[in-house]
Order: sequence, then structure tokens, then C-alpha cells
Amino acid sequence: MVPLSWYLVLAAFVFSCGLYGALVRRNAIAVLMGIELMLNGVNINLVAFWRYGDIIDKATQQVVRLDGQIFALFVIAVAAAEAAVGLALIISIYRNRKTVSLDQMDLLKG
Amino acid sequence: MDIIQQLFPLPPIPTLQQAVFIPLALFTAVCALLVVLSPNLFHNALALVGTLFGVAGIYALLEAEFLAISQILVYVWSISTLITFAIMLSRGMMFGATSKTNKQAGTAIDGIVVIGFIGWCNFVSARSKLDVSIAVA
Amino acid sequence: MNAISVTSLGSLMPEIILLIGGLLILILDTAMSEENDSGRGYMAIAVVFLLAAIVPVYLLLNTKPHTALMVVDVDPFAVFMKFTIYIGMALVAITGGSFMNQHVKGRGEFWTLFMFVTIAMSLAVSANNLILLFLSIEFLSITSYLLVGFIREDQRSSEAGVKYFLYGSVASSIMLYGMSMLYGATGSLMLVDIGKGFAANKDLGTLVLPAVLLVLVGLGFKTSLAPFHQWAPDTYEGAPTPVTAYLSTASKTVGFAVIVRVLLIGLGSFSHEWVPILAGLSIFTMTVGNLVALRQTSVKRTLAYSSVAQAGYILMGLVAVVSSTQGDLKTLAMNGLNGLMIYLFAYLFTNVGAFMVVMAVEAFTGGSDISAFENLSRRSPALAWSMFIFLLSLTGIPLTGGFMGKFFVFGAAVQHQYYWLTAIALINTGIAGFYYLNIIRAMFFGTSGIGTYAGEVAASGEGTVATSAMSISIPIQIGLVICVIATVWIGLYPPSVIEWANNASRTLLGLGS
Amino acid sequence: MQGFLNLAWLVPVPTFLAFAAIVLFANRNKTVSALIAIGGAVLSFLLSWPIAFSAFTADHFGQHPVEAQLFSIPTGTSDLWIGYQVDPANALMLFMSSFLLVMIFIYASGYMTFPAHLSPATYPIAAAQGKDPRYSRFMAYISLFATGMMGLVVSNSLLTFFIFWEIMGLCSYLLIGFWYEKKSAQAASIKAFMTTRVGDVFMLVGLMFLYIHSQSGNLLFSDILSAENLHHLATLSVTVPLINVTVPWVAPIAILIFFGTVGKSAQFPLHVWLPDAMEGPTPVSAMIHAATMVSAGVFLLVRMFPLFATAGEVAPGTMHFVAFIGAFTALFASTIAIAQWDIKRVLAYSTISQLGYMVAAIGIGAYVPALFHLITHAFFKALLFLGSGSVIHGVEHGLHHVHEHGHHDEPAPGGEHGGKEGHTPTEAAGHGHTGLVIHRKDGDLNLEDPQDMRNMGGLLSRMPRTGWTFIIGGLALSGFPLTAGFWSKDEILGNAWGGGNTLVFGALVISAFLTAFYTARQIGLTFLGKPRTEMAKHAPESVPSMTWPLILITPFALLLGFIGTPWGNWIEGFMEPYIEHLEFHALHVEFSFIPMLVSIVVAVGGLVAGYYVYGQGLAEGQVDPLRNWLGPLWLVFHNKYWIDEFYKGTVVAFSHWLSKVLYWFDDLWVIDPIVDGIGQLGVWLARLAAEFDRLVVDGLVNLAGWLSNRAGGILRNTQDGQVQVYLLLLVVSMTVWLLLKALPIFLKLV
Repeated sequence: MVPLSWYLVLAAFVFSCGLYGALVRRNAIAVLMGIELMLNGVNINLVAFWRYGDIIDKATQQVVRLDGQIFALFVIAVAAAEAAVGLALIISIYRNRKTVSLDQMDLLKG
Repeated sequence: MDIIQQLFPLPPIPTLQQAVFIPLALFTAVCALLVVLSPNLFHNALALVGTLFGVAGIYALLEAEFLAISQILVYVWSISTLITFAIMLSRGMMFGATSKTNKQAGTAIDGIVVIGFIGWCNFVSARSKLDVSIAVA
Repeated sequence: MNAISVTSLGSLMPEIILLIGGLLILILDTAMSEENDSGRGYMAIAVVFLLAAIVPVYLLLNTKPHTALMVVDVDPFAVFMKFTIYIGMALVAITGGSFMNQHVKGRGEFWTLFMFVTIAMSLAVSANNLILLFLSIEFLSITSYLLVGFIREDQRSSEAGVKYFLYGSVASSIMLYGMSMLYGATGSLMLVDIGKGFAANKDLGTLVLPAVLLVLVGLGFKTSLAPFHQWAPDTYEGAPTPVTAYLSTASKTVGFAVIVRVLLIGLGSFSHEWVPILAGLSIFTMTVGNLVALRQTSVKRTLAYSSVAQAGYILMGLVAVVSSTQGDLKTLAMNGLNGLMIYLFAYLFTNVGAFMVVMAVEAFTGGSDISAFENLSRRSPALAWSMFIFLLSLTGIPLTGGFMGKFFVFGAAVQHQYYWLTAIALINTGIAGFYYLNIIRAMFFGTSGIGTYAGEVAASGEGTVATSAMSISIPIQIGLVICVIATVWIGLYPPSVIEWANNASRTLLGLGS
Repeated sequence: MQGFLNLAWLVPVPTFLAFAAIVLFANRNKTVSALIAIGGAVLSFLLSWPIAFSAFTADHFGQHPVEAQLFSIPTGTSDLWIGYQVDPANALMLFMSSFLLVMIFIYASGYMTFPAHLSPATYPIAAAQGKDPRYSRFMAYISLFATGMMGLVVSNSLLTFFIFWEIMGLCSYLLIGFWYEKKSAQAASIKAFMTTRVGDVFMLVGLMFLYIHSQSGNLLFSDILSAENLHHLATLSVTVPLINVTVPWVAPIAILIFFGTVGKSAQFPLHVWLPDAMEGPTPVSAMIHAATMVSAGVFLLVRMFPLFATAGEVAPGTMHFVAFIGAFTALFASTIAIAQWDIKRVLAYSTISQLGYMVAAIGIGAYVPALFHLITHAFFKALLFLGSGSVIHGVEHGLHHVHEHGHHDEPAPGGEHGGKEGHTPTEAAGHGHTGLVIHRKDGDLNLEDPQDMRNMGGLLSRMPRTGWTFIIGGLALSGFPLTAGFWSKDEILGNAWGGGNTLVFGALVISAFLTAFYTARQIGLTFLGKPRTEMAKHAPESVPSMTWPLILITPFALLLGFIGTPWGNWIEGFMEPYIEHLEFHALHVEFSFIPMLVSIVVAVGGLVAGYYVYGQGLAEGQVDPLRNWLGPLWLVFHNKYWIDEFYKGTVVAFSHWLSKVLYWFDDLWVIDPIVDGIGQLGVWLARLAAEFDRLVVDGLVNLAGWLSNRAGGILRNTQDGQVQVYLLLLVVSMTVWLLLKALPIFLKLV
């Protein structure tokens, strides 16, 4: 059996990669991808905790609780919605300014 | 040395699950790195699709088959398509002359190392508690 | 386990009414051609349904805590917050509606989203598990991103939308990471069970601290606590002003309600970990907000930073709830939580009103720079005097709602012997006085000696030259009158509001009523 | 008559209605506004005096003061009551405030003519009417101000007291900055608001502590000042953080509340706002300095006296602190006053000094004398302020007259100038007159400054009504025997002597001498001698609406003291039952002739000394003799401006001046060393105090402002519009936080 910690390390790694992308990429779409990575990292965490948690009913040996999985499922759904909205916003600013470079978006500051 | 051995006890022979997990995790991790490191936006998107597949594999390994299918259906088919579509739509921006990353990479890594550290803390305590309980079960 | 019962329908009546309203607008929007529509019908539907939703909320104000549909907690605290949110959204709809109808294209979409965002807030304040909490907060955020960037032709609006989106997504991902740790540590997603799990197993402290921190990032983003506040000024400035008004009030109310619920119910047994964090955040937030506000020249931006600073004061209420070192919470009149609630309630009217004045001035002069407010008292005394009252309330002068909020929050902090916190907060209110006074000065006194001839003559009250008198539309007038009356009324120590807040806070804290 | 007592809650209402009516309906018509405002004040007066006199005439009124609740507010576990009360202390305040407010309102209606710093071209209509362009607004503000004061007087709980207190603070801000075209007025208004706010914040904290630690669960005076509650507070102890001293709660609460007084009544070190507050129109100065605002501070002490008395019993340091602040302020301010030129500024420092008297009286436990002096001082100080306003008005008119008839040379540009010789910069700056500035050895002189006493002289013959009433007010202020000020001041001195507070007594006696001295100087410079300027020569008497209030106040300034003579002390008899009723201990001393003799000697001595020096006024261009005595002579010879004078052909005047200087030089050493010894000390102290204000107080204020501005700027730089920078800051702050918090946990794990 794979130790839980392996999954957690992988999750942390994917999450950190995503965060790095969100922090340093100039391109807004690349940042969006970074955010997707972060969410995937979280999902690995959630599913792993679910799998290694107390989910088996001792008497029937059936899986009785699915909350971690359900949470992960919702996160996937939310990520889809977020990506759609994010792309809509990015395309709208691209039409206005012909750029998706984030460091050029500084009309509002100070 | 005691501590390290205590925290990272290397099992002598990987079980079958572990043998599947290790390459899968490596693939996912490398793809994730490519997503953020490759300068070509198109490669980024491809690597993202790769990561998502890898994560779906992890779900399958964790016996969450339904979730793995959802991952492939929702992410790989819809989000990736959406992103690729957006890249196509704004093709011009793929070939900008400037650097693909901004100047804060160094600081960001410092910060993220610490976030990784949180993950590590997480792992340590979870290990001490959960691994034991699983071993008992 | 009969989940859907008549009582749960009754408890969920507000949300159901809002949902019907939203769907009605959606259907009408698809049925009608967009070109000819002024959007007034949608606005009317939205206002009517929002007001209709206030009625069941009002009836539920003194309800006994119960759970509907297994995941929605209906207790006086949540209901009070819903009451606040609905009133705020109704005010925004009344006053900001015509502005939005003028400036946006997809009017039906706007009003549908407006109703749905209200539902999201409403669910967020009463969610009792992490899934619903995350979902409703994300729903709220995603809808808000759209609303902020709704004026697509306006570069500032879209930029604000993109920034808000990126910051918000990252913050909520981080929060989610924290939530996954909470789940991993206790094996449950229900806040109550998480609380019990932590209470039973104190060894989990190593997991809790990073988890609290990560969750606070997401919630701090919603409530614009420094150092997670930096999106706020940019977004508030770029967003359409009615959207800014609800972001800085209703959305913030949600953030605080969720912080209270998660920390008190889920992490109550680790209060020694998070109280110092919150106290530090509170101090940092109010100081940063006030100091940067000093340097602003745009009134909208000043209000944005002031709203950051106010979040710091509000947070004091939560700090003062716990670790009561003196006396029994049962005997204290100010338990902190009721201060937080009264503050949020009063702040809602004040801030919505202030942003409405900004909107009216913007509509007339095209900018919200302080120079647009010069001599406002001459061009439109009604606007100037309303703004005057709102600014007094933000400063915390007695007889205004802002004073009541500060009185209860600071009082609680003093009762719990957070003297340093109170002292810093008091110093901060002093600093804040400067920039509020500056706006008042500009409105009533103008810059010394620069006033135009026409303006000066009109000012002296003897002018026949009324070149620059401003007219304000009737909906804005109604909204402003409501805000002014409510601000002053709360300042007069309204027994009902205070009793509601007391009851709600005591119920949530488990003190018995 | 007793029925009137239950109408006390109505007292603040008429002025508030007047405020509302002017704001809402009458802001276009100046005459109607003035009538409404005066009407409101008169109504309030017509309510107040019957209330006051039914209190005065009732038997043993103090044993059963009237107190009633109007409505209540729940606070969760207890109720907050709002109501009114009438007791001997506030009956006296009602008597004083309502009358003075009517007088000031009437005076203001005549005073607010078109101000000189505005250009008539900008406000053609107001200039044609000859009234201030914002006349109506002024009337509205002062009505609200009066509401604040009257509400404060009749309120029966500390909470409502504080609310009205804050309303007054707000109005003072609006009124001091009323002529906001003047930069100095803007600055002064903000300074006043912020400085008093500092005191208010302390007071609010004290109020909260009082609320929390009282048994009553409310802030009603009758409950918080009850003997049981005070006993409770005196036994409940607290360890003060930082210094780790354990004291009864009553002491820190008293000190914190006392800071409210320090701010409002301009006691050291928060006195800095009051001299600058002179930038407001003179009726405002009279209101702030006599009838309302600063009195409110002392009234707070009078109100809360049982608390202070209890604090004094269990922690004597509390009362010593109060007494020290009061006595120090009295002495300190009076030394400044003897070296000022601005007619209103002398009065301002004099007010600070007299308030110090009252505070010191409270500090030594002299409850009744403090209240007594509060009442008499209000009358004669109102008289003096209104008189000085009349003088300024007259001199301004004289200036207009001079300008119209071309008697004067071309005015030189550059009216604003900073004083160099012992004047604070704001003093001379910005009266809006662009007159010729003379750099004099005793301070720069703007020849067209209508407030500078060096531009006056001999006004008694030009303005007899103003002059005589001013002189009477001045005599009362200096404590000339048999005037109102004499009796009340003597009571305080007698109590200080009888109570064995020798230091306080000494400080107050010196200050009394200086008071008499600068009063004589002021009267001498303003009204006696010969006019020193053309504008003084052409100054007309003011209009009747300004002079009648002066004449009506004069009898009070002269005769009011007879309610508190040592032989028939009506006021003590009136207050005595109240003290018994509240069960606290006020200082009670046997009458002694020594302090009374001392008081007479210093008052008359000071007046005579002042008259001796300034009795003939000053000659044109003559420097203040006191200043001369100090001034290094070589400065005079090497000073460019004096050479200018020389070239202008005033050799004769110069020699005359020089001979006078030498004459004085001899005289000072031989004849009157005492007067001038004190004079020298005073001038040095004044300069020291002015420097202290300028360097330390202003410096600190500026430093704080600068720092917060800089910090705001630095923080603002991070807000550069780059969303990824924001995100990075988020991550970095999380990192720092984790390193601080998580590292220990990690180390523990390992």
C-alpha cells in the first residue's frame, strides 16, 4: 500500500507549482493554468485524506462516507466555472487592450 | 540520521501499488513543472492536459474511479479545450518579445518553499497519526 | 431522515423567494429582445423580490437554531446577517439600479446575477459544512468577478475584473488547501464535527496552525484584511460604483460571518492560536488602511481604503469574543460578537450611502477625484449633507451608527482587557479623522480662495447664478434618505437592533438567551 | 415656580430648532436667520432663568434636586437612561450660560459684517448688504453650539454629557474655521478639533471604565456618583500596566476623565489650540472662552467632583495632579500673556490662566469656589472678549476710513510674515491685511493689523462705551477689590491658604499679580494715552447691537461677586445641602484675613505697576519697556530696520526713545526692581513657553503627521497596480508569519 504521505507530498508539489505559475507568469492565461494546478493539488489532498480516513463501516465492510470525494467533485465543477469566467474576463480585456500581459494592467493603482 | 530514517523509512521492495504510483507521480510532477516553466504557452497547455491525466490516474489509484472519470470528462475535455481555444483566439500574444515571467521569480520561490514546508508539516503530522491507524486496521 | 420538510421550506423561504425572482428575470430576459428594454422591469422585479425576501428573514430573526436540509444552519446569527445583506442589496438595487441599466448591455443577465449573488451570500452565512461554505463563497466570488468586469467597454472595469479574479482565485485555492487540511485532521467536513474532533484531540495543533492560516487567507481576502487587502482599492475603484457598494458592505458582511462561524464553531478549541493572529491582522489592517487612505486624492479610493480600515475595527469584535480573561461572558453587555454585528449593520447603511453619493457625483462630473467634491454643498446641499452624515458615521461621531458600532466593539475590547488593541484603534480613528475631515472640508469649504465666481455667489446663498446646481434622480434620493435615516437611527441606540444582535450573539456563543 | 424645574429638558430644544430652521428654510435671508437664532436663544433664556431662580429660591434645594428620565435604551443586560436633572450646580450654569448666549447672539448679529479679508468683487451682494457672505450659516452654527452647551448642562448622565460635549467640539471646529479663506483659520480649526479630540479619547476611555466597573450598569450621575458606587470603585483595585502600580480604580478613571477637561478647558499641555482659536470671529471666541466650551471642561470637573474627592481620599496623587496642572497652567499662561501684542491673544492666555485657577481649586478640593469663579469669570471674560471684538471692529473701520481718504501711504505687498521676536508664527500671520510690516525689536508689527495693540491707544475717547465696559471687565479680571473677580478669586486663594496648599497658593498669587499687570498693560495700550495710528484716531464707536450687550453684562461683572462674600456667602449656603446630599467632602476653611490682604495687595499692586509702566500708553513707535530692558542694545544699533527708521528722519524720535531706554534702565535697577524682576522672568518664561510650543508641541504634531504621511506613502508604493505583486506580498506575509509561528512547532517535532 502506498503511504498517505506520498500522496500529500505530490499534492503539495503540484500546489506549489501552480502557485509559482500564478505568481511569476506574465501571461494571464498561464496564470489561469497555474490556478488550475493549485486546485488539482488540493484535490489530490482531499481524495487521499478521504481514502485514508475512517470511511469503512466495520460491520458491513462497505464504503459509507463519500464526503471527501464529493468535495473534490465540487472543486472540479467550481474550477470549470472559474476557468470559464476567467477566460471571459481575459478575452474582454484582450479586446480592449490587445494584450494579456499582467504587468501592463496597471491603470488602477496607488 | 535517526530522525531521517524515522521520517523516510524506505520500504525494501515496492508493492504493486507503489510500483504504479511512483512513475505516475513522477509523470504528474514533471508535467506540472512544465506547465509553469515552459516558455511556450502551447506547451504549457499540453503539459496541463498531461498533469490532469496524471491526477486522474492518482484518483483511480485511490479507488475514486468516478472522480477519475469526472476529471477526464470535465477537465481534459472542457477546460483544456477552453484554454486552447483562448490561446488560438489570441494567437498574437504567444510570440511576444519580452520574457515570459516577471521579475519576482526568486522571491516567489522563497515563499513557495515555505508553503511546501507547510505541506511537509502536514505530511509529518498526518503520517504520525494516520499511517499508524491504517497500519492497525 | 426526512430532509425536505415543511419547516425547512419555511426556513429557506428567503432563498427560495430570491431564486424565483432570479429565475423570473432570467426567463423574461430570454423571452424579450434586449434592444428595446430599459432594464427598469428587471430592476423592479429584483427590488420587489429582495424586499419580499426580507419579510421571512424578519420573521425568522428570533428563531431557535435549527438545521434545514442537513447543510443549512438557520440560527439568529445567520438570520441577522441575511437581514443585513438583503437590506444592503435592496438599497444597492434601488439606488444603483438605474446607473447599471444605463451603463451595461446585458441588463437581464446583470439582474439575474445580482439575485444569484444574493442567494450565494445568503447560503454562505448559514452553511454548516465546508463543502457548502466553499461552494457558496466561490459562487459569490465568481459572480462578483463578472459583475466587477461587467462594463466590458470600460478598460478600468475589465482590468478590475481580471485583477479581482486572479487574486480571488489564488486566495480561494489557498483557502481550499487549508480546508483540505482541516478535513484530513478530523476526517469530517461538518464544522461542528471538526470542532468536536479538535476538542477531543489537542495534538492536532501542528495541523491546525497552517490550516487556520491558509483558511484565513481566503476569508481575509473576502473581508479585505491587510495584507490580503490589496485587490480591494483597485477593484473598488474600477468596478461600477453600485457593485463597489455591495462588495464593500454585503460581501464583506458575508466574509465576517463566515470567519466567525468557522473560527468559533470549527476551531473554537484552538482560540489561543488564532486570537493573536486576528489581533495582529486587526491592527495591521486598520493601520495600513488609514495610512494609505491619507495619501489618496480620489474619494472613491479613499473610501476603499477606509473600508479596509473599518474591517480592522470590525475584526476587533471577534478578537474580543474569546479568551475572556475577566468575568463571565454571560454577564457582559458587550460580548464582542454583538458589537461586530451592530458595526456591520450600521456600516452597511453608511458605506452604501457614501458610495451612492460618490456615484451621483461621478455621474455628474465624470470623476470621483476630491476636486469633483469641491463646494458640493453649493451645487447639491442634499448630497453634501448626506455625505457629511456618512463621513461622521465613518469617523465614529456620537449620534451616528458608526459610533454605536465602535462603542460596542471598543467597549468589548476594553472589557476583555485588550488595552493595546483599543489604544491603537483609537489612535487610528484619530488618523482617520484627517481624511474624512478633508472630504468634508472640500465639500463645504472648497479650496481656499480658488472657488469660481459663480460657485461663490451660489454659495453665499444669494445667487441667481445657478450654473452648476446638480440634480439627483428620485431612486437615489430615496436610497440616500433611507441610508441617512438608518445611520442616524442606529446612532440613537435602537433597542430592537441591539436586542437582535445580543440574542444572535448569545445564541451562537451558547450562552442561552 | 417649582413647576419650571420639570421643563429643564426643553432648554436645548429652541436653539436646536433654530439651527434646523435656519439650515432648512432661512439660509437665504440673513436678517431672518439672525432673528431666528436670537429668538431661539431668547426662548432658551426664558426657560432657563425661571428654572434657575426657582432653584435659587427653593428651600434646601440641594437636598432634593430634580432628576427624571425621558426614555431608556436597552444594552443587553441593563438599560441606559436618558433624562435631565436640575441641581444647584447646573442651576448656576443655566443662569450664566443662557444669559451670556443671548448677549453673544445679539452681539454677533451686529458683528458679522463683511470681513476685510474677502474681496467685495467676489461677493457683490453680500458686500452691498455689508454682511458676511455666510452670515446665515454662522447663525446656524452658533445655534447648534448653544444647543450643545445647554444640553450638556441639563443632561443627567455622563453619556449624554459626552454626546453634547462632542457636538460642541464639532461646532468649535466649524466656527473657528469659519473664515476658511484664511489659511491660518483652517489650520487653527483643525488644530482645535484634533487637540480637543486627544483629550476626548482619554475621557471616552475613562467613561468606558467607569461604565464597566460601576455597579449601576449605567452612567447616570446619580448612580455613578452615589456613595456606595464610589466606595465600590475605591475598593476595587487595578494594576496599571507599564508602571505596575496597584491603585483603586477610581484614580485612573478620574485621571482619564480629567484629561477631557485638560483638552476642553485648554490646560497644559493641551492648551495649544486655544490661542489659535482666535482665528474665528470674535463672538465665537467669546462663546468658546466664556459661556460654553472651556466652561464645559471645568463644569465636568464640578459635576464629577465626588469622584475626584473619593479619588483624592484613597489616592491623594490624583488630586495633587489636578491641582498641579491647574496651578502650573495658571502661572504659565499668565506669564505668556504679559508679552503679547494681539488684543485677543492676551485674553486667550488670560482665559487659560483663569481656567487653571478653577482647575487648581478643584484640585485642592475647593469645590464651591471653583464653581463660583467659573460663573463670575464667564461674565467678565465674555465682557472682555466682546469688548475686544468691538475694539477690533472699530479699528478696522478706522482703517477703511483711512484708506478711503488716502491718509495712508501705499501699502507694501506681503501681509503675511512670521514673528521672530518671541511671537508664535501664527499670531501675526494672516489677518488678511496687506499692511506695511515693521520688524520691531519687540516683534514684527503690521501697521494695518487691527488686533495689534501697538496700533491702538487712546481709544477711550473714541469708543467710550466699549472702553468703560472693557475697563470694568478688566478690573474684575484682575481682582480689583469689590468686583466680581475679586470675591471669587479671593475664595480660591483663601481655600488654598486655609487648606495649607502653600505651593498652589504661591503660584496663584504670582499669577494674580501678573494678571493684574497685563490687564493694566492691555487697558493702557488700548484705551489710554494717545492714538498711535491713524486708524485708531478714526475708530468709531460700534453699533448699538454690539454695545448694548456690553452694557448689559457690565453689572454682572461688577456685582455678581456679592453672592459669595466671606461674610454672607449665599453661594456656599446654596451648595451646602447639595454636598450633604451627595455625601462627599469638599474643602471647608475658616475665613482668614491674610489671603484676602494678599489678594488685595497683588491685585492693586499689579494694576498700579501696570499703570505705572503703561498708564500713559506708549508713544508712537515706542517699544515695550519690558522688552527694552532685556534687549541687547547693540542689536538695536546694528539692526537694519532701525537704521531705516533713522534714515527716514526720525532722529529725534530715536534719541527720545534712546533716552527713555536709558532712563528706564536706571529706573528699573533703582526704583522698581521687583516689578521688573518679575517682568523679566515673565518675558523669559513667555519666550520659553512660546519656544516650547513651537519646537516641542508643534514639532511633535508635525512629526506625527510627517511620519504617518511617509508611512502611507511607502505602503502606497506597494500598491503599484500589479496584481502579481499583490499576490507575492500575500505569499510573503504568509511566509513570515509561518516562519514566526510554525518554526517552533517544527523544532519541537524534530
